[in-house]
Amino acid sequence: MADQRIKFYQTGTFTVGNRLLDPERRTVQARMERTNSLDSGHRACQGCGEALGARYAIDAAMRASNNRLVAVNATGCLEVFSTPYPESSWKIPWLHSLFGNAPAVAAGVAAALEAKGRSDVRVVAQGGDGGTVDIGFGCLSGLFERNDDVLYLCYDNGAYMNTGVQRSGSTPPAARTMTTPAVGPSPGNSFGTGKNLPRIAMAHAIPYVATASVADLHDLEAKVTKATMLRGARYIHIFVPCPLGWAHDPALTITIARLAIETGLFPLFEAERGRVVARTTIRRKVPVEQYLEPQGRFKHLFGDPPDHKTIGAIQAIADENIETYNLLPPEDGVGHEALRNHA
Amino acid sequence: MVTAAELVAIAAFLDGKYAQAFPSFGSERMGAPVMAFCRMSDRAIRLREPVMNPDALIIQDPTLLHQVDLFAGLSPSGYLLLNTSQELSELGLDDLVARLPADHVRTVPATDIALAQTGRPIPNAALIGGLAAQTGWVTLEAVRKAIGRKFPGRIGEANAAAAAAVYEAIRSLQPSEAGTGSPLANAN
Amino acid sequence: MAAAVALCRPEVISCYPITPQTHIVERLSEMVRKGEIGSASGGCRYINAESEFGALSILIGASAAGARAYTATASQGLLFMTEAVYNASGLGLPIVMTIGNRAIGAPINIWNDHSDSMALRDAGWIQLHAESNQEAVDLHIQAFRLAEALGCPVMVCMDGFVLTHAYEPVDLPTQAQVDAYLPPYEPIQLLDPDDPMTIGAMVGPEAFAEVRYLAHHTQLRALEEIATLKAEFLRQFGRESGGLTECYRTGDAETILVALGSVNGTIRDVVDEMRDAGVPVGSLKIGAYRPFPVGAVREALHPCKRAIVVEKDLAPGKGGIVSSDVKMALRGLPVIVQTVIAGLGGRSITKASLIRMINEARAGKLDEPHFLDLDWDVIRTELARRRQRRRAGPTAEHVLRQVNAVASKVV
Amino acid sequence: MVLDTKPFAITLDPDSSRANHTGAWRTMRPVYVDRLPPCNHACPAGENIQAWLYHAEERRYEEAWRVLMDDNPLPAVHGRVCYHPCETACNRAQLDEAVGIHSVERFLGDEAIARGWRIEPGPPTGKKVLIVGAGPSGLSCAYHLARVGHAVEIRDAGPRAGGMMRFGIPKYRLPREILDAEIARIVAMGVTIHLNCHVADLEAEMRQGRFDAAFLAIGAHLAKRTEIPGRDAGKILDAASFLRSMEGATLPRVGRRVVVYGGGNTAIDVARTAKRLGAEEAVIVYRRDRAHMPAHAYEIDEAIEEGVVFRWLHTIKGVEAETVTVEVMELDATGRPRPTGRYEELDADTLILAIGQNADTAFLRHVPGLVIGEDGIVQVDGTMMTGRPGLFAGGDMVPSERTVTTATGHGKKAARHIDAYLRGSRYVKPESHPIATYDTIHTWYYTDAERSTQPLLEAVRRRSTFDEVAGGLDPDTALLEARRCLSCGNCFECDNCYGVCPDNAVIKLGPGKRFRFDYDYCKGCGICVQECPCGAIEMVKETH
Repeated sequence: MADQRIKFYQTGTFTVGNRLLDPERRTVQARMERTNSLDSGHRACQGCGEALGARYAIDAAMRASNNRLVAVNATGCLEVFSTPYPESSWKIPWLHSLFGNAPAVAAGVAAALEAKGRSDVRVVAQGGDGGTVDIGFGCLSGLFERNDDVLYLCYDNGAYMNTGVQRSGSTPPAARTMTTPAVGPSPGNSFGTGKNLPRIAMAHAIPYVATASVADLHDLEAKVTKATMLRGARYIHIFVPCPLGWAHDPALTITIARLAIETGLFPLFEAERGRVVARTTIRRKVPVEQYLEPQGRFKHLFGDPPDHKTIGAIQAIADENIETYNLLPPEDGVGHEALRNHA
Repeated sequence: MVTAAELVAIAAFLDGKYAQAFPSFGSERMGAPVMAFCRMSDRAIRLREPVMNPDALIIQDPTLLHQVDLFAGLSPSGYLLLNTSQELSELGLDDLVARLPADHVRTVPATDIALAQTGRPIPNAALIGGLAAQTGWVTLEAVRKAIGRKFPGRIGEANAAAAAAVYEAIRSLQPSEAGTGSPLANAN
Repeated sequence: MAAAVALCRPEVISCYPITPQTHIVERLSEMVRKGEIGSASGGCRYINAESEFGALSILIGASAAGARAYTATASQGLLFMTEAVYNASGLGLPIVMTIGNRAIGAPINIWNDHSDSMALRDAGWIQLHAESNQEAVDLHIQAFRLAEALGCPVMVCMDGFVLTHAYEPVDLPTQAQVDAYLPPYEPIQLLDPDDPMTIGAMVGPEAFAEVRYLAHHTQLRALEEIATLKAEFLRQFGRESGGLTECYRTGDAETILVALGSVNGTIRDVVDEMRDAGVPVGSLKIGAYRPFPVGAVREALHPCKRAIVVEKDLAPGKGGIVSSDVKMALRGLPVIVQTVIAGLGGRSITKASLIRMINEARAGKLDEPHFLDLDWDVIRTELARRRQRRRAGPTAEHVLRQVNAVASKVV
Repeated sequence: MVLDTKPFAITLDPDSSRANHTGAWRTMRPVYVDRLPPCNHACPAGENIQAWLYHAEERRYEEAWRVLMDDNPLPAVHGRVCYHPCETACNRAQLDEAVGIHSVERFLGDEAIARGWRIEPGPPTGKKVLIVGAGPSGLSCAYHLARVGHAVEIRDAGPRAGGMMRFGIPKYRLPREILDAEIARIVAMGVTIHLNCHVADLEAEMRQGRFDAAFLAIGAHLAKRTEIPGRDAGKILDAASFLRSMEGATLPRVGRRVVVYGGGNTAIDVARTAKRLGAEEAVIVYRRDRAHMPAHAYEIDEAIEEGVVFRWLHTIKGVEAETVTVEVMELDATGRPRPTGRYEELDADTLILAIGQNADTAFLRHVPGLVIGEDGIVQVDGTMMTGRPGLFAGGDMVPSERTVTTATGHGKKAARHIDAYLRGSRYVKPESHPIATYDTIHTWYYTDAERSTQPLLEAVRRRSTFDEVAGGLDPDTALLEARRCLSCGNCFECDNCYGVCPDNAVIKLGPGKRFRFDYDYCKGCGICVQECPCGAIEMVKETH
């Protein structure tokens, strides 16, 4: 579906809802009857991006699956803050097994449903970046290569937050974590390390791979909806800031996620069977400083004098993404919304 | 070889006996020297140790003859069946042959027969036919059935034919009293 | 074995190849492809996992989603799935897993002993040991019933090669018989959109101990359940199979050999032979190692003078594992319990060795723990060599060089 | 399935965490606020612009118009003649271009006329109010009083109602049928208007008419005078009478060459009118430069397009038969003009002075308590009441910026106080909210949308005819323009707060009902405040 383009709408499709859009075009989150699959009372930190991303994604999947959804969860913040005995925040059938096996457990659920002929029920697995790109990677790759009928959602906040902010395979360069401290000749996480899981997923040539962000709800919901309808192994990598681990003002969770998109550091795209088929263009390109500076984990780059060399290296990464994914809107002045195409 | 042991077990089973077959446990690697054992008895078999004092010994690959001590446990009244196109005398087993009852040692070109009958150089079936003829512990009919059960279809029939051929060949050499010496009394 | 599992109508099977269970799952995958496994719900899915850890994890999901789930593994594979093994029991999922008991490296060794299942004896699974292939067949049928009745996973342990590769006639029950004995799986908890629940919550100090006690309680319930199931099995199949323990000529026995698994067959032959020679020996087979049948063992052994535990495992620095359990069962009784470590890494346990050992024990000459058929020359040389040079190099290699094992040598 | 068989502690019932009230973590709490949009703040008529645009955005034009009518009875007129300070103040001007508020207002006003929308008068109160002057403030006051049920009678010295709207503003800016239609709508509410009726003795007429209160809105029609030596009285006109004469039976004659003296909007109106009357030359003489000219830039541009010539930095020194003598001025350091002693001659058949007007308040001299300043300006207090109880005044005759909109605002304000006076109470204006400044707006959320422009009559026809210069918007463009509103400081139900709360602590109350915070669960992270596009949420110190 392509978001309708009505340029003179007050807020187009940038806000969660928009009373001027026809109801079908509003987000799931804008609906009074949204499921709130991850409900109030969970123990996530103030401004938790993962709590937000999880509700966004699962609510959308619930709608797309007509509320026939089962979720499997890897160990991690999401699991801990949502299900400490005696209270659960989940409204859906939900299973937590281990840190490293969520993809396999989900594959098992899917297999059981298939054996029982329950094609109506859809299966999602979800985990943080640690559970996905590191300890759960083997099982995830198995899920991909077997093309099991599971939608895997990775909530990427770039470190092991539940254990107190240690480096993961998706911690960005120069970021400070407890295991990549901001000291020494090249403070923070080393450049040239880490892995790009969406690309790895694409290398498995699975039916669908996408990146999404809590800062672009329409885009995220469109992708989750599409993915939920497809069969086989599907992967969505969702960018979720962590106020605690990134040391930023909790109120800035979405703003920072937006800056990650607008700098080009987190490209939004879709791939089918290993090929990129769509991307969401940057609306207002900004330099990486704007993204880095509000975050304590990059504070060491903004001393006196600022570390222009490192900032430049990060800018280079952003520019390469913009180049690779063709993230700038065309010159013809066509409005941003026209390109938000999830056809 | 493992297959051969299994075929004997099946045949024995078809003749209404208890049977047990198992390999000398090794990793499933083709070509490695392998031993396989078979027990048959009128009583249920509980014993799980390897057969150390066989009543019959089939040697499928004569090249092993002088590499290892194959005959250590072979009972004095035991049977020996060798898969070879050579004459006994050429094999330098005279002492051994001397130790065993007359007519308890036979050679048969099982591989050639298999090749002729089945087109494949796998002598298992043929050798079993020989064992049946030599010892009389299992009937040719049971051997045929066992082969048919393990290898349904054409291959089975061809192998059964090979077995029958060797059976007849050896049977013709057996003195009348032979093949009655049943080991079943002390099945170990 | 595959046929037996198929009779139990599993709905999800997930495996990873490892000797010596591979051929079982190979056959199962073939049967699934041919559609020969008709589960209650109709279908059966076979998943080639990316590891044993993945295989059991897949079954955790499948079981939680209401499917009857099965896998098989051994040795390193069992250890590789350890985390999931604990998790499956913690979540109360009635998965059935065949263990082709095998040693654990290094040195890598593919042959039989009980090191693998022993390593996970406290993982909260029920552990049943089969003496023969016939019993292995029967135990699988009982295992699913037991697991699903208690909400607790079950390992069916059968000795690698000794049973898994032995070829012997087995009486395979009919589908109708099995269906009559094993009803379709009725989950206690289920991932169901119509009745959502949260499975696998985080439990803190306030409730964890209680959760663990309940796991213990489940195992205690299993003690009764196993006995009941054996009786019922006898009624429906006309065959003695399974159960907690099995006594053989222990009535007036002065010495009783205690063991798990296939070696019990050899032991019974030994018992008969020695009885024929007038020696009052008997045999106690432990069928269920977890839960450990303290009562039944105590009941069986309390009249005898000497219990010799023949076990295919070793707790280095301590000795026997099963013998400790037996000692616990006999606490307060004047029964001598001796430990015989035997059959490690596939070494044959022969009647001769057992008889020799029993006679030494009766003569009070058996060391404790006793290592059956241990080649002391090798040990002495190796120890001496080590004393000479600190960096003595790999032990296994030197040992092999000395024993120069060849295919024909019966070890 | 039987739930109580579920494994203890490991398996939990769904949605049970609502028992855990995380609101206790909070140190700051978000609260919804309404801020005063700068447009509303800047409107002399006190229009709630954001509010009526809100309805217009949804194509609900009549509701929009009715909200507009709560403050201003003459939207079609204002949409044309108001100098829209609202657009100068509009926050969107800092983002791209101000919202074309006046064009939407005009569209709504014209829609109302076309569709014949009416406003009903309130239930009769039995009170009578006399209004002197049928100009914008008089009509506005009458309208607001009629809405609350008071009987209103307007007396006006002129031949037609409308005051300066008719006698000061040329047709090409305000077609008379528009003005007539909006006046007729007020009359339809039961307001009576007596024309050609010169009030001489106010006290007497109030007594005779049993009026309980009166509102004076006579405007300022007396032309100011300036000393010009050697003047030829014959060729000199003043702007007020010149423009008034445009409404007469015969159009005035101005000759080929017209010189207009002055720099205000009136001077421009005069020059453009002269052009339309056939003058070949219309020259505006002003003593300062364009930058310092009070007239609005767009009017100057339109005048230039129509061929009006400007002589900035000149003063008129003398008038002869055929010519006018002007002295060249220069600006001193402070930007004040000073004489240079250099003189020029301009050919001129007519000289029109557009240098301002005074109010003709002589007839009020003997009203007790009334304070009248120089230029006839009447002093009023904060309630628009003069020194004489019950007697109120507004429009050009009181100290103020002399625009139609200001006058209209006076009328509303006076009406409120008169109503209170008649009820024996006091009208207290509700405390107005803090202003929604640009920095409270999260502009990222708004779609890029350039301002839509009104069609303009081509210059040739503007030179020769009195047809309206600026055209109106069609419904779609009007909708487009309305939707450019940022809704500064006022929730427009974009659902952002509802969507971005990680704790589902925002309750959506349904269309038009906005939202409510669920403080049982709100952890006070502040994302809702950060992501509110229009600055309608703020964090306050937690009190619990």
